[in-house]
Amino acid sequence: MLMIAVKAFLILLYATFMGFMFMGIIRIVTARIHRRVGPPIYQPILDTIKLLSKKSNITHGLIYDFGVIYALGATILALMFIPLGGVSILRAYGDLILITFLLEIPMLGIMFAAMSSGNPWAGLGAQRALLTLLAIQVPLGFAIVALAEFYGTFSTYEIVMAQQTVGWSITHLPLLLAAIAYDIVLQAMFGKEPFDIMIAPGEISLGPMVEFGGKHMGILQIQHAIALFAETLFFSNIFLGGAVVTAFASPILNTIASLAVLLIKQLAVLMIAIFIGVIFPRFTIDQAARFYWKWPTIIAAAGAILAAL
Amino acid sequence: MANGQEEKGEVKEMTGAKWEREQALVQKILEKAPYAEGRVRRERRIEFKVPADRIRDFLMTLKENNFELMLQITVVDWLKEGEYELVYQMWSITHRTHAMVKTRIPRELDKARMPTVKDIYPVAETYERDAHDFYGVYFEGNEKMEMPWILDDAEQGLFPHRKDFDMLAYVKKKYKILDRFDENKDNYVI
Amino acid sequence: MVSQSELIKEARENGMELLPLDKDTYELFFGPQHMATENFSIILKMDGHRVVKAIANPGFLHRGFEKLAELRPWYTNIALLLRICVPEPDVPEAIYSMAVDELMGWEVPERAHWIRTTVLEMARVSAYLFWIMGLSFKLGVYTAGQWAAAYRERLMALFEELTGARVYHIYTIPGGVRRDIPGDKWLRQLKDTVEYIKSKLPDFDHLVFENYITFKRMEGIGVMDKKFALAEGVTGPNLRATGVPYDVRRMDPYLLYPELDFEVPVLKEGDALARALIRRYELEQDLYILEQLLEMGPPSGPYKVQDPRLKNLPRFKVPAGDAFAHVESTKGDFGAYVVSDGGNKPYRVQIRGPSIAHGIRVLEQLLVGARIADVPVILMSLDNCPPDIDR
Amino acid sequence: MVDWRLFEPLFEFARKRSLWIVAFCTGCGGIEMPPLMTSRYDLERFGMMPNPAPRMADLFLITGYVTPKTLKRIIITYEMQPDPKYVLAHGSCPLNGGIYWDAYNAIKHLDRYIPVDVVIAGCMPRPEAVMDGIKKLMEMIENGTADGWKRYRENYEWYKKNQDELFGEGWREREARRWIPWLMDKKKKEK
Amino acid sequence: MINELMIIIFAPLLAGVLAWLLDIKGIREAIGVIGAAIPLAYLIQAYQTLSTQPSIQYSIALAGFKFEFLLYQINWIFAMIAGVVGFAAVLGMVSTAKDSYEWLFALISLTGVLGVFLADDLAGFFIFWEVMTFASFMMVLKYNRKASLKYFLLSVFGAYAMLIAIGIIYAKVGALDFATIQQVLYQDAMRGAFGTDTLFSRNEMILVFGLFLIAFGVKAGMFPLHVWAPDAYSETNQSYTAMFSGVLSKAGVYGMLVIYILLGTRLMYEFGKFGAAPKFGYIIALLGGLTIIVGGLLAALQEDIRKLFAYSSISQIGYILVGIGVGTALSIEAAIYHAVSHALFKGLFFLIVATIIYRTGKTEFKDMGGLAEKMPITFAMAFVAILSLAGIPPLVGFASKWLLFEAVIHENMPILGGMIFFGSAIGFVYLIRFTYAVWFGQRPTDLDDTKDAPLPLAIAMGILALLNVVFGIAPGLVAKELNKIFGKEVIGGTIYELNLGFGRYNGLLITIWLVVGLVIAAIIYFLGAKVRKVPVTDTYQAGNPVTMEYNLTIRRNFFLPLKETLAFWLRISFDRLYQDIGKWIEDLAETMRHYIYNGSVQAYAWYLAIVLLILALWGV
Repeated sequence: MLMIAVKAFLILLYATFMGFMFMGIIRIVTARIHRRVGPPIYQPILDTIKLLSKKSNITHGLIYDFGVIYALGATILALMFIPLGGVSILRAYGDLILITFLLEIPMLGIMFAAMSSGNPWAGLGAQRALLTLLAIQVPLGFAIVALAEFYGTFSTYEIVMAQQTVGWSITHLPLLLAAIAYDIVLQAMFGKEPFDIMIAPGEISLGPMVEFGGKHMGILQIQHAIALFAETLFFSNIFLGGAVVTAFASPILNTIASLAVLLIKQLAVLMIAIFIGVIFPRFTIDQAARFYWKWPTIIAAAGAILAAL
Repeated sequence: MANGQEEKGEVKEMTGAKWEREQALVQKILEKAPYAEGRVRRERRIEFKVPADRIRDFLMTLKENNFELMLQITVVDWLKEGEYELVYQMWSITHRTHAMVKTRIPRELDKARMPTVKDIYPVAETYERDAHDFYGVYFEGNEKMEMPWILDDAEQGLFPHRKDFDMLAYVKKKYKILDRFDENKDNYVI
Repeated sequence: MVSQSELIKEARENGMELLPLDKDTYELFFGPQHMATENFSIILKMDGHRVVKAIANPGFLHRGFEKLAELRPWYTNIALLLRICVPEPDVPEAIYSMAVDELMGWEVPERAHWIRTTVLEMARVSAYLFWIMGLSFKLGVYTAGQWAAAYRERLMALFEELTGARVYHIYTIPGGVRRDIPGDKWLRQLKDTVEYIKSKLPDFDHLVFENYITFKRMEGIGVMDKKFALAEGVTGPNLRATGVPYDVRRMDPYLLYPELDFEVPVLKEGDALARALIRRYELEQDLYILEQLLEMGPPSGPYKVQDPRLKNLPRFKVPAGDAFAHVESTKGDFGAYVVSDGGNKPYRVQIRGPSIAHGIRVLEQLLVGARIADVPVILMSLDNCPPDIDR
Repeated sequence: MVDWRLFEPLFEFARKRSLWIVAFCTGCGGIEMPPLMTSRYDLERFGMMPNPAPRMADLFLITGYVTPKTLKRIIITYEMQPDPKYVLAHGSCPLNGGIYWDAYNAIKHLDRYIPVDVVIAGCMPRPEAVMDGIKKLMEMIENGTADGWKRYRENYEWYKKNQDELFGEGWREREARRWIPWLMDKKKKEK
Repeated sequence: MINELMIIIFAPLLAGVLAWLLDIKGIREAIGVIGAAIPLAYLIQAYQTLSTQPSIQYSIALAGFKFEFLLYQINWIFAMIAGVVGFAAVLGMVSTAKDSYEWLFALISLTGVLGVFLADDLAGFFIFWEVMTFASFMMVLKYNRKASLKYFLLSVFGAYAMLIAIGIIYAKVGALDFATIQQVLYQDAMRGAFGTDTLFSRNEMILVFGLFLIAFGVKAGMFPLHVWAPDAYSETNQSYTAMFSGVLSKAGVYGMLVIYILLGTRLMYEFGKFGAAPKFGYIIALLGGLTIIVGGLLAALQEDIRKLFAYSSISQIGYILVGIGVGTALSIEAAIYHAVSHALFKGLFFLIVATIIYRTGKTEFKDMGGLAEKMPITFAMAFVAILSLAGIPPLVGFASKWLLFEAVIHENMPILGGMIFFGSAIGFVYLIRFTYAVWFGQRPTDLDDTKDAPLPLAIAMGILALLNVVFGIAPGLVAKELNKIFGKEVIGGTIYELNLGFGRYNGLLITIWLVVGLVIAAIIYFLGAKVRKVPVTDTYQAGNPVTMEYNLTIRRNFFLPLKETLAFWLRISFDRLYQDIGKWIEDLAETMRHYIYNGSVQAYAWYLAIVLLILALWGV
């Protein structure tokens, strides 16, 4: 029991820290592409500390507070189910469907909180966020179906283990297609262009986020960091082979090595997202929906059908 | 050139035959609008003087004569004469000519009324709102006349661009600052 | 803690009736505290994500320039009026100076002509780069915007060397310019900069103007036709995008433009994309004009008129009369109407910013039926400049 | 609940290195914001970034003269920001009216209506000057003298009085209702 | 002879008639509630009996017919759904019912649906089916004539179809009781497998299957036949709709199961398999998938709170059909699980809708907003229901949806998998629309005096909400009962855990970790500075001051972008399909009437009686 608690705490700490680093990396890499110096890598941590240390906060009612808490709680929950090298605690229950759902739930919490403020911009943001969710769900669903059908199991951990023998998922054609579709979906999950429709600062002033300030925003920053970590981790696990290192004698060394391997894969996923993000303008919401229901869906459905055969 | 009809149009001879194209244009317009006075200012600049009540007819004439754009309605407050001069700045892409259409109306607020020309040049609606906000010229027929424009609540109805609006006194009263006015000078110090 | 019900109770006690306007639609205040409309506000009546009705609410930048100009001597007004158009402050300077030149009957020296033309073209390039920045920020391709702002800095540095200021140059004055070109080094630097920006244009094409998503976002948005545009007093690139080849530089030539070779791009679609592409093409033309000017080289001679009346500037008087001058700015036809009663201050200065036509009625009509995502795009494609309207 | 005084230096450091700016470029100084944010001056090095939402912003950059119409929005936006918040007035105009000292529609002393922490003189101040001002503000945050938000809370009555004197009492409602007749034109005609 | 089955079925009817006759305020409510409580009590009691013996039987001879009733595991579950949700709905009606007329027909329809579930022969099945249809039709008729007409037409159409199918079966088999039919058809399939002549030809089999599909599809609201549902569900007493949508639509689902039980083997033999699913089942599943998408998308575009949930109901039934259609033991269990959870959360939703309409008198989204402050209890219930429908662990909606996902995707059916994934997202979408428009945002001033739910409704909602949570945290409770249907452990695990071998879900574990996550988040939250409540006018409006006169909430056309994206498809489905099918069905019903008069005499007599009764009451 205590062991599990310590482990969970360490995972949480690691995920939060790395998530913040990812956020920092996103900002630095983007800045470098913009030919700027960019902020220090620990900037998101400073932002979060600042937000949490605000001396006055506002609320619009109970749901406004609860939605934010719920978003972070659900993200932590999702994180616990994703295999992290050899150390995950709930990986036995790390069901593909469950994790897919759990990764979407925080959004619902944020939407609840945002909408309870009664702000029209937040309403517009919620509208956009939900339609984005609806748009990405089709290719995402097909990608997940392809995975489950290819491996015949829903357990993320078993998929990771299977990849150790049959090779990374993306080396198989059906799953390569699924991975491409999933990567396009990730772009929207990260909220990067061309699918940052939900926040669109130039159009709807951050949309759902517009009413959050102080500690609410601080919590959402933490949530964003963990979600970033969890989403990249999930992708690395199911498509990029995860990491199971058994080369060393010491289990601690193995763990560290597998974390390092995972980190490299996660960074690769992140970099692709950044590079796509900096060179594209933003879609409008109906265009995004049409886009997602066309090419990524066809790719992912082809993958799923190939996997089913 | 139809020189025979000069007694009606009364084209002022500024320079000889230097700006023939403009001369011809003024002539042509004045034929249709005998109530107006017109002259050529210089190359590509012509000017008309029109009585206030005929302004709609005249602008219609101008529009028929390919003056496509209305650039601005300028109000000049001639305090001594007790008149507002309204200058309709027109531009013709076809003739490549700028035309000023000047008209005069009394500057008393209750008498400073003009018919709107927004049905001839829709953009005039904006210019008329502008003129109303700053000078108090009321354009009859423009339903957006009372709509808030640039000025804030406090200045609305004060018509601050009129020459008799005492800006210094107003600023002193409104912003309650005296430090720059302590020198007790009437004139501005630059 | 003030809850909604308490507010309502309070309102009822004060005899106010609180009923929302029309429950089918909702009101959205677009600006001024918004990234897309700085210092400008549009009140939108929305249905879902479509605009049902738009009311432009200008006036956040109103300082009463026209009133202030009546209270300041002729030359001091230069320092005031250039603040009307912030992205290209040389335009108000130039039109005011040209109008005063006309009133004075001055023949401005050749060298001053050259310098004024160069400065105006530099201002045009920098304004277009600023516009590219704005457009790409609104479209979400931040990279192009950042780069455009960076290239604009090169022009800012040149302006600084020429005039001593980055933004408000106070350089073009009646009768010429305020001071001479710093030297050949500056010309070389300008040449380098023009070449550099020219070499970077393909980057913008790839990121913005040839981008599939940009086309999707801007095609068929905010369409106006020729008749509408002319009736609404639309000028500049916005008018040229509807198929009317009206460019003040060609139609009413001033300064050195009659001697220069440049194209007036015209498209006939009249949508946001056409307006954007026209601007993109004009940027190229402006760079080409700058190249020609540099090839020509500044003519020798004085850089401003030699007139004994200029000795005592506060007492400087302009003969009675009125004059209208206008130039082609990146936004459109920018005009000044100056009236003098023979005193040492202008009797009336009216500045005609092109945005007063674009930003109020045209915007209100183009926005009807647009999606909320199109609002910034339409705003940006019209290149609406709020200080023009507010003055 | 918990005594956070021990962590106060950390918080001050975070506050100073993570100033989010309200995206409200009042006046002409807005033209210098893009250069400040882009590669030549790059304020993001210091963790500053523009933010459209006032609720999560710390720094209010008053970039230039303020008209009464804008000042109303500034006050509303400023009051929306959570404490601690800082105001940096940029240019001579908010300081004393600057070139518009006699204009009927420009605020002369901004600090009568909202507290200003740092003022940068000049018209318009160069980006370097703005950066200097920001550095000054950072120093002030570190040694606790950037206390405009505290002053606003403590002297709220005074500020409120000045605002009401300028705009007249109940200006918020008046300003809000100003547009209602023009938004409900259909119903107005029926009546 | 009085048997408990008899009591279960006829207690509501008796109570309804009594309540109608007495018509005294207070007493009729009490009688009604007791009438709905008795079947529930007996059903709970029957659980004990069923654990010792496989089934409870009862038969009655009436007018030359022998009606068989049988209670065993599978229809016990369905009857329990009817009992619980029916009871909750009747409790809700205590507050919302206007007169004794409603009590009569609501309770008659409860009798009807219980009879359908418990009937063990096709005659009884059909009669109770008609009783149920008739009673629910009367409930709709009272509120909206047009909606009821549409419902009536489609129901009659379905009833004809069923009657013909029953006729064909009776003609061939010579018996109407389930056991005989099942046996004969099984033997027929065997005969076919050995190559001898079969009793039913292939075409007859297609006909019978098609007719049953239409009959049950109409009731369930399957995709092309769903058009009656939105109007009928929305144009009646909303407490009753909790039962209408939660239970009566399950009769259609149960009918689909009856197809499996009676014709399953024979059909499987005739048409073979598609992947793991029988081909005939795959048709059901595909139609179910389409139902999910069409229902969900249309739900998101509704402007009326009742319509939204009506379409949502259709969409959720689609899930159940998919599960039934796939036809493996696991998927059928998943489908029944989803039927349970759908009844629970949709019943809850309609009670919430009933509360909202009861308290505000408004039905359109544009008239509502900001009610969460005024109706906290109802909002809490709505919160549970929303999380449950959206499929958020650890609530029952997720458990059943998860089972369905796993069951379908495990059988390598990518298209169906994609459809149900889309369905879960569209669930989020329309729920957020409901949440935003009703609970959050700016409250119109005329709703300022709204009170919270009345006690009976609150109790009814409380029961359903509690079950939502309990069955979510302990999904094994339901799974255990479901396993009894097949007599083997299809879904493994404990009462907290579902273990399929290729996927695991533990409700308790998720609850615990969610609580851990929430606690961590709450600690961070409470370490921060105190919060101050601000009114809705003090929000980001781009710096502008606003008053309550402005509309700050997107009240109408919230999902306009979606509508525009789907404009092409909506044109097809709304304008042409809706009206043409309506017209077509009208014409067809006309032709069918001439055609069916040649049918079996007894069935015709029964049918005539019902039609006469309907017409008589219609005239009233």
